[in-house]
Amino acid sequence: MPTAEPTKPLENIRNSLVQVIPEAELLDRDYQECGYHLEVRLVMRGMRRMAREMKDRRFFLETITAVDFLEYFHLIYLFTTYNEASFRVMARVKLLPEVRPFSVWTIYPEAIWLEREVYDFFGIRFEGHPDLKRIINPDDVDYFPLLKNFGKTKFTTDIDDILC
Amino acid sequence: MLNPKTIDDASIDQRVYQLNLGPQHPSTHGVMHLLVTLDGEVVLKVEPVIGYSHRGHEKMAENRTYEQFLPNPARMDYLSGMIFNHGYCMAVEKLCGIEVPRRAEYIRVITSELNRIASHFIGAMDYAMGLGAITPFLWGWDDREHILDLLEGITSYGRFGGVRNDITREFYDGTRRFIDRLRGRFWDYENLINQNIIFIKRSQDVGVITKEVALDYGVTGPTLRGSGVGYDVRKREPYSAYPEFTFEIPTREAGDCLARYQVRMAEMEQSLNIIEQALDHLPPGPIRAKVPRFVTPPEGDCYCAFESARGAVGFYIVSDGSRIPYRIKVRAPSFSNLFVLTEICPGHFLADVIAIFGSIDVTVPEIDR
Amino acid sequence: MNITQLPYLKDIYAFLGSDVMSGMVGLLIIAAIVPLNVAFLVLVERKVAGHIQLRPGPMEVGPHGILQTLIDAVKLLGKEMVTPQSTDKLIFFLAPIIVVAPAFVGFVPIPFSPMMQVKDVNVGILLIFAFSSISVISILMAGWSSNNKYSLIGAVRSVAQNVAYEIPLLLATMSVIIMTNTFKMGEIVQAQSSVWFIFYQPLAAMIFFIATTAETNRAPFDLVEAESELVSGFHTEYTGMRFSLFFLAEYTNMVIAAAMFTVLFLGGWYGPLFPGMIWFLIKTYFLIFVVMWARWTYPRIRFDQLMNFAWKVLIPFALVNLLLTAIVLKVV
Amino acid sequence: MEVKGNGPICIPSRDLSQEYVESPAVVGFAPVQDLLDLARVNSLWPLTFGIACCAIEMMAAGVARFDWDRFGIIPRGTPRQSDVMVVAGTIPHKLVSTIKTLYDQMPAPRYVIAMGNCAISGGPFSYDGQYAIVNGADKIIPVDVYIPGCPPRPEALLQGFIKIQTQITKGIIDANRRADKAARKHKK
Repeated sequence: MPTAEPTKPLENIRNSLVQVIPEAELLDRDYQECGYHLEVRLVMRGMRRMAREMKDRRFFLETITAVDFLEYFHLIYLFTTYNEASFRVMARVKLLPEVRPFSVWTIYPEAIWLEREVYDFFGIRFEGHPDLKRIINPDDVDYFPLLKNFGKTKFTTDIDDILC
Repeated sequence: MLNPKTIDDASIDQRVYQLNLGPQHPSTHGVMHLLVTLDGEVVLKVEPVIGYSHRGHEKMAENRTYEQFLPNPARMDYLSGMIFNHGYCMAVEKLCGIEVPRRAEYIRVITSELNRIASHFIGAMDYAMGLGAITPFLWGWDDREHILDLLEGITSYGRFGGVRNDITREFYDGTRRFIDRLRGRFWDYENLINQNIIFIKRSQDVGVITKEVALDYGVTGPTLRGSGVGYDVRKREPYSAYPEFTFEIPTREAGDCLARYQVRMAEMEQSLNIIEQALDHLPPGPIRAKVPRFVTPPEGDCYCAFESARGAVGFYIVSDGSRIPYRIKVRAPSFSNLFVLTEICPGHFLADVIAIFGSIDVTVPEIDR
Repeated sequence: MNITQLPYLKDIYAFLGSDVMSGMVGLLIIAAIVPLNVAFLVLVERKVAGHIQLRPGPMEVGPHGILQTLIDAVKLLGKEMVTPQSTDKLIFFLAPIIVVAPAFVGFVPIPFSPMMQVKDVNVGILLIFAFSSISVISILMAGWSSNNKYSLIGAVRSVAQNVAYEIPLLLATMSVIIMTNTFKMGEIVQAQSSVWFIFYQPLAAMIFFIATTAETNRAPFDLVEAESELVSGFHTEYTGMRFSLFFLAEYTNMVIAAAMFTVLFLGGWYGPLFPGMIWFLIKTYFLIFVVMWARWTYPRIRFDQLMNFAWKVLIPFALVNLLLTAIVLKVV
Repeated sequence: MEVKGNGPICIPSRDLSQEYVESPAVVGFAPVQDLLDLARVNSLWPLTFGIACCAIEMMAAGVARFDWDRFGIIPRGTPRQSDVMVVAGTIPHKLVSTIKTLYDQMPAPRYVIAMGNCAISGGPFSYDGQYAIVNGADKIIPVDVYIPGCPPRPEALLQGFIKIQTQITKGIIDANRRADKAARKHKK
């Protein structure tokens, strides 16, 4: 099986990330197993510094998503580059409930929608987001469907409100 | 013309008006709602409103075993269902560490590439229809029907560890015939569309996506390659049997609608090359690895990227060691591609919005999931 | 033997002719023929579209679907006539009626053969132009009264388009008129008994053809009802029979435009072997076929391109052509 | 109306049977009615309104191989000029009001085809905990013909159209509505 072998650039990005976000924990991951080369573990702070650094290195923001672990969230950012040597960097932000992460929309405009989606499904509110409202679910609903405790609670939607 | 940046509610009352393109509109490819702010015919602002096709795939994944979720990816992007199926299988195989037989990989590549051609036919011809040319649309769909016949013939839906059915003699011969047929048809499309003066006038310099904008918005797929960036997951992170084939990634520098259209047409030819090579060197052997009836991946996560007809898709799967996925997130290329509309549409005419929307070729259920 | 030369037919015509009577009969015939003709043309359109698009088109209603459009018309008669609440009711009601009237009047001065003409009005061509402009007003009325943004955009486009294309149309016609010194359509045709004007005036013919295509809102100039942008354009809110009246007017206008082209450039009824009437119809329907052919081949052009084309290309060329014609006529 | 499972309860806001519009041109004179029925049968114009996967099959029914124009079916972009609404796909809650509006905008007599499992009952997307979709088009608008499949083939859609045609010519659709009306009168 062929691999997308990370070479020098990975070392470069790793070194600069250590400088930019010294508090982060950097882990090398096996691409064959995980599909990404570098995992950056952050707690709360540093995401915007990292995003700026990635943007300067011509990475694009692939996606933002979250995983609900009941006590805490993992907020996941994936960066990939258009360049020849393609590799993927994942930022994993551990997030306690009720904590507001900073928006990265000033660096990646795409994040406006991606963060709206995360808010829509998980109820994570981003600090400094210009237009944080629901994107996929109807505007007037009060649930966050991808939360783990969502399916277990019985809920109803009053369709009358939508109908007229 | 007013400055798009300075529109507020007051000016909307006086001079500027809003037009709802959708949710029901002949050219929004499904239920898409574009809230367009216009000054006369000039577009000041476009705001796509999505979610009209949201079906909760991601929530559904958390209620299904990995096998039960297998039909779903094909229904996210129904135009390139085989490719999504392929990608989802790869993601789960990566998570479980299943080795897939080479023959199965070849069959997957053949079906994926056939599906890519079918999808590009819709993408390119829907664009032509957005410009008002209806005949190319019907021609393209006619050719697409031939592909669907072939795919129906084998129903080789991917399974974890391989494919369900081996390809048959009829499929093999039929695909050969189809390749010859389609190569002849490109000449027709060239005459009907590419050399059409109105088509070129309508497409050139319309909706230019620069490399910077593409980077900002995470644009991928033919939409990106129309802007001169040769990013294709099939080349950059080779998966399945793709590294064994020689093919090019067509790019165009202009970044306008015409470039995106040309990239799609050129990619179809490349896909034909891949299929031809795969048929030539089809390895013998089993089509499915030994896989338990219900796969139980170890704890962990994995991200699996692949190239659909619309761009780089990714399945991010988190497993908690049970038969049911803990979380599946789909990186939808149409989601990012669509958001570019807000950046590139202002300043164009209303008719151009339809053209640009058609040229970036999105599938709505994939955006909404 | 030419049927128009039969002596008794001439007698009958003399009895009816040069009278109010002939006008009445002619109008009755027009009123009977026009809707049938439109039904036929819509069927032809669907068949042409079908065959260009690798499919058969209507097949089930009657042999090869020849009754399809009649059935459609009956169905539309039986549909509910919805008048949306927020419309301007009177104008909404009047628009489809006004759009049809000029279409019928347009047939009056057209000479299908030396005898087959309701009235050879001495301002025949001007009459057609004058009445065809009324249909623009009705489109504007329809678009305005519907209280629908799509309709309004369609209507406004229609007005701009008609203003722009009326000018090259008239200029192209003028270059024929100064050659014949008459507005009478019959005399224009008679002037072409030896050579058709399309050979003297190829540029004018081209401009005329393009401009009439735009005037009748046909593709590639069908911005008024551009279905990929404006859903159905100005008639988005119209249902049932009212909608079919717009259709009636559109196709009738197409026939009139083709007939005018035949009269002005293709020598009207002149042609070998067949009687004049047949030749006239062959030429007219061939032109209509060309228009349909173009519709199912070309994309739609954009609004600004449409206007630029009219003001920056067609009008200058038409003016130059007119000037050259005048100079040549003076010299020769 | 009870919905199984924990899914959202989808009860129409109003009694829909009251909204049935008697077709305006129902004539007492039988031959004329027959002629009208014949005309309606042979020119059923659907609304171009595809929601999800089934929409692709619906479009495929219109192109070269299947060509529903043979039966006089041409899609119209505006509900005002269409007779049939093909609900082709899953109906999320966000879309409910749109479908309702579109149905109201169509002039009588109007017919509805529920195409695909999603439009029949929610199909594969109906499960405990589903929050996004309505379990079937008939929760919102009256449906005349159901076409199962995920998605159904274009031939199935054509058969659905033929089914509607037979229903119209045999008077089933109108008879149902008349029976409904009679039942309501009886109730009063």
